[in-house]
Amino acid sequence: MIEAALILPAVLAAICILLGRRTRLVEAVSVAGAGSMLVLGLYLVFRVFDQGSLDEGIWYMDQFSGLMMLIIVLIGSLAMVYSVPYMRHELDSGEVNPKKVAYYYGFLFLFIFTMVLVVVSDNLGMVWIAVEATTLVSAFLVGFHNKATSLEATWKYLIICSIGISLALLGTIFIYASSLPILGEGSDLHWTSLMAVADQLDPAFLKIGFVLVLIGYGTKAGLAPMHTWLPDAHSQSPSPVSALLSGVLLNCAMYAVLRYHVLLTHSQLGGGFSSGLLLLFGLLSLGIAAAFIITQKDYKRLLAYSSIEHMGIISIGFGFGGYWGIFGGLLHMLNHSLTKALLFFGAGNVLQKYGTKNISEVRGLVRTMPFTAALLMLGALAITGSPPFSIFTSEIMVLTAGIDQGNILPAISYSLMLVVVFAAFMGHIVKMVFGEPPQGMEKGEISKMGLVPMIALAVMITIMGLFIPDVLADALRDIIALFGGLA
Amino acid sequence: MVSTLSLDAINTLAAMILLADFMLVASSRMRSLTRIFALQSLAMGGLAAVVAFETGAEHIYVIAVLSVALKAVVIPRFIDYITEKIQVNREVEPLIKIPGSLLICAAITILAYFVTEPIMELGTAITSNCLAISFATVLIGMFLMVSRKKAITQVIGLLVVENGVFLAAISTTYSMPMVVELGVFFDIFVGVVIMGIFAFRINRTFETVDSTVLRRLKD
Amino acid sequence: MLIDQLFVVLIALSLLGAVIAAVLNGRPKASVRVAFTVSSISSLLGLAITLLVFSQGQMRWELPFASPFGSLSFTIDALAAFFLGTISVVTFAVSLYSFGYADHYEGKYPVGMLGAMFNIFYVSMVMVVSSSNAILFLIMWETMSLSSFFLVIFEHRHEGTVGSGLFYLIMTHIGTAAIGLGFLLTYAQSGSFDFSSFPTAAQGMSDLLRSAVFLLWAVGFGAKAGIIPLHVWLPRAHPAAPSNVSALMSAVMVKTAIYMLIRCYFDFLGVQDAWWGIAILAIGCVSALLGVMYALIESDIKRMLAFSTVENIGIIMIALGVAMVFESYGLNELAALAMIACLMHVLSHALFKSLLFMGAGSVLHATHTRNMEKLGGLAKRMPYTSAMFFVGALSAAAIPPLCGFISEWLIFQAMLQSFNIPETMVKILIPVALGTLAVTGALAAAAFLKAFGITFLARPRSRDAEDAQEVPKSMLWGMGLMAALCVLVGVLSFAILPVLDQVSSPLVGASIADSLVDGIEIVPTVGEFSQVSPPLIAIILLAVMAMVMVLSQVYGGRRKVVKADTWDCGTPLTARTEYSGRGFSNPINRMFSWVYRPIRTFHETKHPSPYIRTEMRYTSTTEPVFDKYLYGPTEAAVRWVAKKVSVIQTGSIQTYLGYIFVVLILLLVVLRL
Amino acid sequence: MLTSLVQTLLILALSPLFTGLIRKLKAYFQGRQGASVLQPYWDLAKLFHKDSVVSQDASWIMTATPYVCMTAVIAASFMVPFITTSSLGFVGDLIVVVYLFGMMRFFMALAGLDAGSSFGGMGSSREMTVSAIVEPTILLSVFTMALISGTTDLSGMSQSLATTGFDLVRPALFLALAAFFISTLAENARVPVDNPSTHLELTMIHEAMVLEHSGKHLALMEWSSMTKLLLYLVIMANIFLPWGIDTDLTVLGLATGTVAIILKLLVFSLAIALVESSMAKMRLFRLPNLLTVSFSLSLLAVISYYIL
Repeated sequence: MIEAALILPAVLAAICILLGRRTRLVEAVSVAGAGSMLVLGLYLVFRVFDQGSLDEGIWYMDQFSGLMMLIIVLIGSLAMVYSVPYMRHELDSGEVNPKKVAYYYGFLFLFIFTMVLVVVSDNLGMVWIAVEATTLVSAFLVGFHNKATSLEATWKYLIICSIGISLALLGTIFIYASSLPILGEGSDLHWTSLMAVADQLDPAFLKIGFVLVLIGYGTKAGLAPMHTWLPDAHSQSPSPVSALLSGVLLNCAMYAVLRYHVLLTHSQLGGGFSSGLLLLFGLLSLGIAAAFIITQKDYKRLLAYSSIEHMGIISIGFGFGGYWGIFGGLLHMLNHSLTKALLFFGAGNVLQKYGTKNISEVRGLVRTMPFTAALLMLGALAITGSPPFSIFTSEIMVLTAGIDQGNILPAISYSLMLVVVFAAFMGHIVKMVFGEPPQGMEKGEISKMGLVPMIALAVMITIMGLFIPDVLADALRDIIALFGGLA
Repeated sequence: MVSTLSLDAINTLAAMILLADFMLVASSRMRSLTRIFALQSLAMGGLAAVVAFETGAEHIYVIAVLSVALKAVVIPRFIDYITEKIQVNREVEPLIKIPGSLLICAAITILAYFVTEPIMELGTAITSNCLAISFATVLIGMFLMVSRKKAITQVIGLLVVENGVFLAAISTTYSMPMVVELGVFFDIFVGVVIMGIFAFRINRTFETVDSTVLRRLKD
Repeated sequence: MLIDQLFVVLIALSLLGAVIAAVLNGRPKASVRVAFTVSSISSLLGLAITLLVFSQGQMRWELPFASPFGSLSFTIDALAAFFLGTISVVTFAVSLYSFGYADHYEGKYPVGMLGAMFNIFYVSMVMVVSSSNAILFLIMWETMSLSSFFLVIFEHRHEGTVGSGLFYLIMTHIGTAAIGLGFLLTYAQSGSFDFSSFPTAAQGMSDLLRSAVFLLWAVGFGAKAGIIPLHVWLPRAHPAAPSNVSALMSAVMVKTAIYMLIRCYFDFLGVQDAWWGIAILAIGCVSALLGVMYALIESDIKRMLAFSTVENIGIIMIALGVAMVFESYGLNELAALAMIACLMHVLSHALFKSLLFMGAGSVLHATHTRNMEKLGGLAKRMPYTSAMFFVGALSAAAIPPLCGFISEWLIFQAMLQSFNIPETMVKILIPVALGTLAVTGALAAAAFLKAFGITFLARPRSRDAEDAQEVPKSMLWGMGLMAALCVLVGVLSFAILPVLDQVSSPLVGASIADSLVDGIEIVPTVGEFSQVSPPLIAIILLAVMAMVMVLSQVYGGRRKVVKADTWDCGTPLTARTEYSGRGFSNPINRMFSWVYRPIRTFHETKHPSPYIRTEMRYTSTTEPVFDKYLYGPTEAAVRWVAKKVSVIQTGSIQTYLGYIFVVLILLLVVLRL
Repeated sequence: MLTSLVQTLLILALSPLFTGLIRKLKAYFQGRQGASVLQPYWDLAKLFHKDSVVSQDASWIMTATPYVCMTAVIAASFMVPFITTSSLGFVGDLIVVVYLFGMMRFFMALAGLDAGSSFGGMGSSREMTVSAIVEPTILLSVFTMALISGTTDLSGMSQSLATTGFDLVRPALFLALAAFFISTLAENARVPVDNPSTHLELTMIHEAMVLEHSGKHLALMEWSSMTKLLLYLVIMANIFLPWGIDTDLTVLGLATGTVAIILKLLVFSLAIALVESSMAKMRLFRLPNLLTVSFSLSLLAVISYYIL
């Protein structure tokens, strides 16, 4: 079953690349493939949510992987759909050729494949391989435009993430080392087998291992101060890819960190050590991202920094821990993905319409492209934590956790920084959306099709603002139990 | 029990790896960088072979062979090829002068011993002494990346870090499970190739691989 | 049963109306008609719910799905019903008004969105006062802020509008953060987000924690209410917003904050420390006094009204503070009196401020300017508007027997009861507040005199004012309704006060309805302290007026009334020779120059001969104290820090790798130590 | 009811007399012979028989103002005890009275603006400036007495104070009285705040506002102002120095009440005339000093009630 979810995107990738110049066909395959991927993925997710974990040898899915899978297939397929009009526009404007488009779709599927691999691997070594693979595959997508700036971004992305990931490997080795004396030769680095003996693992190994893993995967997850590659890569890649990078890939890296966090929580160390570090990096990320959001001049970078901010929030959520903290953190992973994807799609429309990434040159969106403007505004409000949108729910859960756990000072600085981010972020977006558009800017959306995934996302984040489906809520509670947050 | 010969061999090889780290920092020519890296990888392979011999785990032989083949032969060749192809000048162009770099590396080595001390005491593995050296290698690899200008040197630094990680894997756990180890090798190989490709592209666009010019994206 | 069905219908109807109005955006006329018909109907529904709650007791309705925060419920008790009723009445009048007002946006701005947001704004206010779950409340609170934000920036192509809206949005968000923190601190005690669990939770809090929560709420709700120094968004947002929206925002939206203050302090926390009341009293005094002083020198009619809102919120806070002081000393009956006074002023301010904003909107509609110095002479050109605005101004100036007077009278009476307070220091503080309130009243009269006199009387000062014409009927109906209510609520206040007592008695723990009203007289509490009878005042005034008119015609015979030029000392008068608004308030400006800190510049083009003056230019502006010394520096500091932090993104990959290197070494060392 | 009516009529009838009396006394102090004490009556009568001229720029406010002003003073005098404490106190208390004066001022100042001449505007502006401090002063000083007597109803205050006897004499009383006296001068356009007999536009306050009124309108304005002055004096007499006022509606009581009030009013008139003859009018921007002093006095009065 899980293999199917892996094979499908891989096969689709191959088909797309083989089809080459037949762009229409490639698009059709992509959209159909996205649909089938979504159906298959959702089936798996519901299966896991409904009946508990799925153990197929080296593949393993529990509710946590299920949540990740949900994010991957949801954003993945929507990004596929959004790519069609986006790439058509690029083709029309002569930015790319049909062959490149085929490669684009192929790599996009491959990218999704590697991310699925991250979340369904039981073997922590395998997880590492998959995370590194995401870097390698997505490097091509980041550097897709072959412009000086995108090459620069790609280079930084490759080097910084690779070095980070090497540290993660070192950390993985230490965790493995800790399990050797207990499991002996039977030690297979499987997360499930490690969990079974978690309380016997050596704390010294676990500590140094976790530090390395946190820095390592944290680099990939965009935690400050290892985040430096992120604004470049996320702003230089094509918008659908940015959506995937920000919305999904960061979560996958975070997922990897959290698997270790769970392990530590169940060890003799207890949750204190790892959650302390998560809280530290979370607050740092939030603070640094806030500073950049204030001074930002480029709206795609703005969104990228906002991703750093939100990874910080997720990290803070798990750092606070407890029922609300973990609930909030998990929910925030989902909510942030949905919202950030919406925003990057919107930014894609704006970029193609206005041809600039400068905030100061984009004015009066509400006149030129009213639907994009409305959706962008909605997304901006959502991402900054305004009710009635979903991120508000998860952010307030995290805050509740902070206060509930007695972490009053971090909780207050958390809320202060959120206010600052709100002010700065809205300041930028409101100026883009309203006001008098530049001279000679025609009225009209880039494409109708591009709005469809955006509307879908907008509907989801609005509904999730008040209402969390029971099946999801139950699954989240199971994950909280996994994290030991249901004391 | 472990024979003293093997222990001596392991310690010697580990010392060679550390020495190679310092030589890397000290070298001022691109060519010598790749050569020293190849030597280091060779020592690493040898170390793995000794461990394999000592523990009798056959899969470590495979890893030793792969390591030598990939890191001591293929990758250095590939890097040399790129360096020639894009006509990088032969200077390493350090941001921190070589004497200073060496001093810092010495400090790093001490730090590595300091940091790994409690874990080394725990270690039951025959090679656990190598842990400090592996840490030192990781950190020196990173230092190389931080302190050298050229994009290619960064790739080499990254490979040095990988070597350090590999050494850690060997020294604490007698390498990882086979699947993982193979995957890691594959990733490293593909990674270097992709970096090579992008080094080409960057060279074409910027007409240099001096990574300090890659500074357009900032806030 | 009926009530919660009505409630659901109200919500559904409003949302539906919003959607339809948005969908019909392409057909502005239809859209306006739908949107405001819906909002009138739903506000009538709101009124019906109010009446039902008062007659049948409270309503509770839960959202039919589970949320992670417990059941999301709405409760309407007497307090909520009072505010719901106030909101609904004002919304009804403003809806009528909007039929006419919205037409001038046709073709310029998407009117459908105005209608849609208007409906959402109303329903969010309804839900704010009825939410009884902390999270649900926060959601509704922000929805209210956001919908009003979008309404404020409706005319977004006007220069400065977006900036003003943004400022408002940020201020209100800061407030929400403080409110949320307060709620969560309470939640940490109660373990439930339901409001019904809060009162007991507050009992278990330490004094320090309780005071912290008190302050958080004071800041949070104060930001929305517009207390000084958190008021700065008001004079920005109100002029920018369409006038029907300003009417709603100023008249009722800021009251939702008062509602929550009452709810939080009296219902949740329980008033125990006297210093809380004194703090609120002090905030109220400062807001009232500074608010009215800034209102007085303002030439922009809508900004002036915004500052007047600050003033009135201050007065409401004074009453609230007095109630809290009494409550903290266990003087429940006196607390009830002060609370009733507070609620009465909430009601009367809602009535006259919405009327005044609608009036200002009509002036804007007719003349396209908000600047008083460009107006004048409108009393003849827009007789109905001016008459209605006049009623509003009289109410605001607390002229008996209009509604503004009754509430102020009650507040004075409540404060005069301060001799019952056992603590001397507190006793002395209250007369100071009394003095402040008295000064505020006098200055308010001057401010509204200026607003009415300069805007409507004498000769027009610009072409636009000269060409002004009376506004469409629907607008007049909206204003007329409010004007009538201003008079009726004042005159018939004896009938309204028992209802307010029903609202206040569960909060303060004492009912004074029996002693408060005696027939058509109002007799505040203990003994024969005093009484007033608004209907009798009205009758006497009317009768005497009639008599004076008749007798003065009888004595000396009927004499002609000749129309002639104003006496001009021989120099023809022009609009330029009239007294300007700025000139009118100048003596007060000079008298209180230590508050206004005016910046005056004088520029003269020199002529060789000292006896010939060619050109002189004199400007006088008020120093924006709060912007200059509070908000400006704060923003600058945040930006400065951000700029310093931004340095880390150098663009150099070596630096970036260095960060990882340093973090790694640091963590390893820390771990080792 | 009836007593109120009678008292009101008495106040209305006597108000020109006291204005005339003050003028006569001033003339005496200034060594002039002065016009007859009854001169204000003749003036009013003459004005009632004249046509009115109304500015064509003015609105209905201008025409309505004289009637409103008259109505306000009459309504206020219903609630003020004059000879006896039996008045329509249940209709409204001192706050109502002060706010009725406020209404009068509001209309007068509006009428000043209405004609569009700069003099009227100037007068309105200055009037409102002065009243911004004077009105709270009056309120506070009367509140002091309200606190002492335990009621805000003017008749009730008068009654309770008159029957309390000399317990009433306390520092608060003198502070409040001083404040009220200064306010009375300011409110009724007397020196040193304003000059009732001037017609130099640049200095006047009250006269500038009524500049555009004429004929019957002017008569009503003048009369209402005179009544307002008398009302202030009566309030001062009966609230701050209530001794002698009739409290039980007996013949003896009424007689003593009449004598007492006349004596008190004579003394006050004398005081005003003295002040007006011995002091110069203050510059407008020096006024705040004087007014703030009176405001502080009244505030002190209230506070001293609590402390002492």
